[in-house]
Amino acid sequence: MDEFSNASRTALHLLAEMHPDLIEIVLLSLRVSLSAVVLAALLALPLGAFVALKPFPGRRGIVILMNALMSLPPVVVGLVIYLLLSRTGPFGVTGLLFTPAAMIIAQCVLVFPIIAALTRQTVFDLHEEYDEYLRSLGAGTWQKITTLLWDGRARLLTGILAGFGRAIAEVGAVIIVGGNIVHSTRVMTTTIALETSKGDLGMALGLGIILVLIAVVVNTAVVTIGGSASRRTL
Amino acid sequence: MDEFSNASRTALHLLAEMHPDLIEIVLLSLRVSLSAVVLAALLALPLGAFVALKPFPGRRGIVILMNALMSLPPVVVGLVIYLLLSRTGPFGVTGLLFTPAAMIIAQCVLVFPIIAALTRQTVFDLHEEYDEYLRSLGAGTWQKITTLLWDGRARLLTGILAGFGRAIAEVGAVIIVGGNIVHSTRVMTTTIALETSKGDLGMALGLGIILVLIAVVVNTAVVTIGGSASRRTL
Amino acid sequence: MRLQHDMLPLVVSHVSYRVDGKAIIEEVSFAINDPGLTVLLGPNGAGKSSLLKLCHGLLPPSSGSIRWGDADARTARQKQAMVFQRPVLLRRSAAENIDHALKLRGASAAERAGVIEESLAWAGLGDVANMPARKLSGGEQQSLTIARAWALNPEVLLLDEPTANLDPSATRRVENLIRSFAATGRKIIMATHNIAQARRLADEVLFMNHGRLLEHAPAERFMGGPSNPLAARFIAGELVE
Amino acid sequence: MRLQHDMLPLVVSHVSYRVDGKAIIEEVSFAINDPGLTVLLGPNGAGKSSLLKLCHGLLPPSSGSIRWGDADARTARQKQAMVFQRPVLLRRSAAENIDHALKLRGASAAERAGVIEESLAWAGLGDVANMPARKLSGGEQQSLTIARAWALNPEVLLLDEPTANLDPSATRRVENLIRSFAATGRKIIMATHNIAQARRLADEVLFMNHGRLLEHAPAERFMGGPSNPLAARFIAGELVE
Amino acid sequence: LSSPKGPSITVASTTSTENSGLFGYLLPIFMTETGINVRVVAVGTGQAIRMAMKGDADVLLVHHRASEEKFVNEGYGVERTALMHNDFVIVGPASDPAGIKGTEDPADALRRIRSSRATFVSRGDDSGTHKRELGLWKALGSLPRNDDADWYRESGAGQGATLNIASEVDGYCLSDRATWVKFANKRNLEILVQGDPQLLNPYSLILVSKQKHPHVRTAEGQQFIDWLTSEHGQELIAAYRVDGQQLFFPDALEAAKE
Ligand SMILES: Nc1ncnc2c1ncn2[C@@H]1O[C@H](COP(=O)(O)OP(=O)(O)OP(=O)(O)O)[C@@H](O)[C@H]1O
Ligand SMILES: Nc1ncnc2c1ncn2[C@@H]1O[C@H](COP(=O)(O)OP(=O)(O)OP(=O)(O)O)[C@@H](O)[C@H]1O
Ligand SMILES: [Mg+2]
Ligand SMILES: [Mg+2]
Repeated sequence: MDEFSNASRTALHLLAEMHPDLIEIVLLSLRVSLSAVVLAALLALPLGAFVALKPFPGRRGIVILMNALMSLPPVVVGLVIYLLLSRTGPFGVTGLLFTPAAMIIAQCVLVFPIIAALTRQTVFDLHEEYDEYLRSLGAGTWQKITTLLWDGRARLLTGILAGFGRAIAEVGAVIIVGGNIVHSTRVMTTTIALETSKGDLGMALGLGIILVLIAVVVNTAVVTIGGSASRRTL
Repeated sequence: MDEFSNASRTALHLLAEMHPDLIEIVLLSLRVSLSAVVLAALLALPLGAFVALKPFPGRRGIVILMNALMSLPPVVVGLVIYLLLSRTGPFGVTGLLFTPAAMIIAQCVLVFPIIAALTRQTVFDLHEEYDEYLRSLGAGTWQKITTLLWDGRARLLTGILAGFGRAIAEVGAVIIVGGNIVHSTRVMTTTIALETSKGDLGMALGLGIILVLIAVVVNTAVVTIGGSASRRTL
Repeated sequence: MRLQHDMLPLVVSHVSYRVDGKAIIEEVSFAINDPGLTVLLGPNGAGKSSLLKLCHGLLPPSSGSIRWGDADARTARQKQAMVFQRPVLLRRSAAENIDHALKLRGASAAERAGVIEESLAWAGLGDVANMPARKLSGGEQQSLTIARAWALNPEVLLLDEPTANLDPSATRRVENLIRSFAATGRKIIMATHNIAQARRLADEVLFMNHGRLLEHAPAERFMGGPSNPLAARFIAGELVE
Repeated sequence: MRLQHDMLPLVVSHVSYRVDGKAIIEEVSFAINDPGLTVLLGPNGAGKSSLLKLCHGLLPPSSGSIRWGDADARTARQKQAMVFQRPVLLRRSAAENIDHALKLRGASAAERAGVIEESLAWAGLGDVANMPARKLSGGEQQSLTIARAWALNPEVLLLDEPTANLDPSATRRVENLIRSFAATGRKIIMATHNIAQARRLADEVLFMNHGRLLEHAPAERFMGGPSNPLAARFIAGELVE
Repeated sequence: LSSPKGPSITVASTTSTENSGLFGYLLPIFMTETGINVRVVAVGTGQAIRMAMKGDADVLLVHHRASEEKFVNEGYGVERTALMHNDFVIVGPASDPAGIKGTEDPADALRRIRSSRATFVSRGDDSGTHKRELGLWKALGSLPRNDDADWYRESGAGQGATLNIASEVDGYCLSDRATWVKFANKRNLEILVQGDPQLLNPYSLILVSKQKHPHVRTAEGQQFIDWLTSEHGQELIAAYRVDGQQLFFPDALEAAKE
């Protein structure tokens, strides 16, 4: 079991040392995953809300599909995006493969169904309560969506944080579309996978500890800012 | 782009052929992930509800931690469980390493924070509404938890399905603690990773399509059963 | 005063509303030609709230039709406001609740500020303008929903038990509102259980039971002695089955 | 009939309740020694609901103490039932709502079946026993919460505007319940805006305004002419600030 | 899903032996002949060695001599037994911008790649293959440095993933032949340099020591080693073909003679 104390020591040491390589990797991880979550949320929040409030033929199917897409395996998402961005693929000319942009796209695809499904659930409950009133006011679909998202913002946060968790912890997709190229597309999780395959479990675990610490910091920040902003008027 | 048509053809072909190896892998995937989700839900639902309804010193910290643990990287979870179950680890005598049981444990750890965090959020809202009434009845903590979980069951489903998505799509942890041993611990995602590393992208994608189809079936079943059970009395 | 009113007449013809095969409103037909206050009376579960929502275009009739002047119920809604039996308040402050409603009806920012202050003052809620609306007391919440509807300056006001949780003076205030509304030639339809209140305010009465319209009469005639025997027992406070 | 009552006297001494520095109840002291009906009167936002919740042990006083006989408010709650101003109904059928409450109070399955049927019948809700409770009409919901409290057969019943949404006959039914409850020597405390109702039923009156208790008097004396000038204006239906 | 009854052993192996299909071909035969079920966990060389050190495998199969010797010298393994070899090849785009095609000496080929600054994708994962590549660079005088990043890319991943990248960016890459032959996503890539003795890739078997880990299934493990290194086992290895190509060349009999 000395691997665990070893790992804690490695983590402490890495943190104390603040090696530029580590900082680079951490910053890239954050940049990629936060961008992916923001992008996914911008699309998934309105879409999830729309599906929640608008009855249309086939909605049940869409809901099930949205839930099912939470099971998209990262490796498959990685492969599909790899093929699309590949030189011989339809978007090859963009030259995005093996860049952080490709990683953002991949994580965005993975995170989108999670935020959309959880948003749908949350907005659905709120909509049950607000529906008649909003219709009484003659609110249009977009006005309904913004009202529901705004009033549900504190609850929607957990779904967004779940999406962030999926993104920052994910390795299968980013390693395929990013290539884990040193100084270019290497992030926390791909480094952890690499150290594991090297058999350097202490380093892998140490990096894992740092990743969780970063997640704690991000969550604390989001909950503190989001919480204090919403407590006033709930 | 013939990879995509290729992949669809592969998927169709695999489905038509129903090769015993494929069936074995699919069944193991389902067995492992469903067991992990059920186990995680049994623990996370009451815990999430407890944290939602019981104010105690440090609850804010627990909530943030629960949210942050959604960011646990699968590879790290895999490593920790590997070290614990390793022959020289504290639970080495159980002989669980490289068995489906180890994979269930790993996925359970990954899924637990997701279900717990989403349960907390859902139950918190319901509790706001029920709190005074339940206290008026003199309900004990456990009675409150069961009441809230039962009345929130339809809403809690989405969180559980998010957990299932994480479990069935996950590869980093199961490949470490399961070992991807043929006829023993090989599941859909580890097979997809293997085919990818062999460069057989068509096969990998084909398996990915099948995995998503399975997720659609599971989600449909859960939503249909759960939905019809709850619609009556909501 | 009888202004020309493009919302009237309200014509409800052969309207039924069913949920899961259960008839909640059954074959209801009536026409309202005049402005002023129409009161909906009837025992609990008679279908008063459902009928109000049908008229407001919130529920689609299972059969039959509803028209306000030349418009159907959904179109007419734009010039109406409804106060629900159970207050629906957004998770915002009292003032923001009114602001939101005004915004949705297209009022400019300048207009809104004035109207918000005025309507909160009217409802006696000036002190709690910035409180989360859902933390207000039962009566304050109900006052707020009425003030919010009033702020929209609608041509038709639909009120579902608007004074149920109000104290006597707030009740009087709402009754005054109803009177001055009616005086400008607008239309109010109100469900109430307060028979004394109906007696004080109503121009005409619709009496319902079990989803059916049993009597439609001018208030004076109805209060003097309804022709329907159930209605007679009802206003005497007896059990109606 | 005056039974010996281990819940009484209710002694409220120097109780204040503050939220975010705002005083909702301020320095309220009174004692209730006798069974029967105590009515809480006061304008909207006076603090009636808050005081009921304090007495029921649902809100912790910021200062001061509340005792029912030898017990504190939280312990006493076990033998009490409260009907909230805004109905709280579980996402279950009407019957299951009553069943759930009885289960939590430890009733056996055999007992429960009988009591559920009886209490639904009493409330006139036999037909809708298996309907989702939250789909019931406003009055049906309120009746159900009263039936649910009644089913618990409590020694003390706390009612917050219990007849606000009830039709005249249901109101009469609840008033009869209150009378027969009081007749068995149990205690009822009720907040109401219906002054006629208070006149009909109350044994004594607590009059509140702005979180303060302004008068505590036997009903006859209070209704005849309250010593507090605000109270006098209140029961005359005037604006109280 | 029940794994077959009867004794079973765990083999920690590098990925090339698994990905090439060799085990899929050998193990069913071994199973029918001995009744022993072999469970192969295929991971990176470093990870495989770590697993064996922790007693989570009975037999280790890797291809990095220095690590193997260290493993045995530290008492984790009983002894190294030579099993077979295949060889490394340098693959690259058919257009061959560095002009290495036909070069005999792999070091010379790398020098041309460096001087033309043509893209080279390195595994960068401390694996046996990666270490061999670094050895070749060292023979040229110096390892690629940070300022070589424009053409020298470290994928930090397994052989398959690295080949996927190389085929995408038209880069050069060192690969073991077995993975290469089985690799399905070749696109423009082809073998440009092969056959030099510097490119030999010997695999060996090590039985994990019972001294360190008493639970190790020495008897069955040894049986597996003996079977693979027997004449019969070696013939089977030599007979394994993919696309008509032999992937592995038996070494055990010759080594035993020495
Ligand atoms: N949690 C809270 N936060 C802030 N203010 C509160 C809170 N709860 C109640 N109040 C305020 O305290 C005052 C008293 O509320 P309470 O509900 O006790 O009044 P009430 O006498 O029952 O009124 P009503 O007749 O309208 O039901 C109100 O002005 C209300 O806005
Ligand atoms: N969505 C629904 N599903 C099933 N039944 C419903 C639904 N909505 C209303 N009902 C039933 O229809 C009847 C009429 O309801 P409605 O709310 O219109 O009555 P109401 O006259 O407003 O009664 P109250 O005086 O109690 O407010 C009630 O018995 C109610 O239970
Ligand atoms: Mg109603
Ligand atoms: Mg109140």
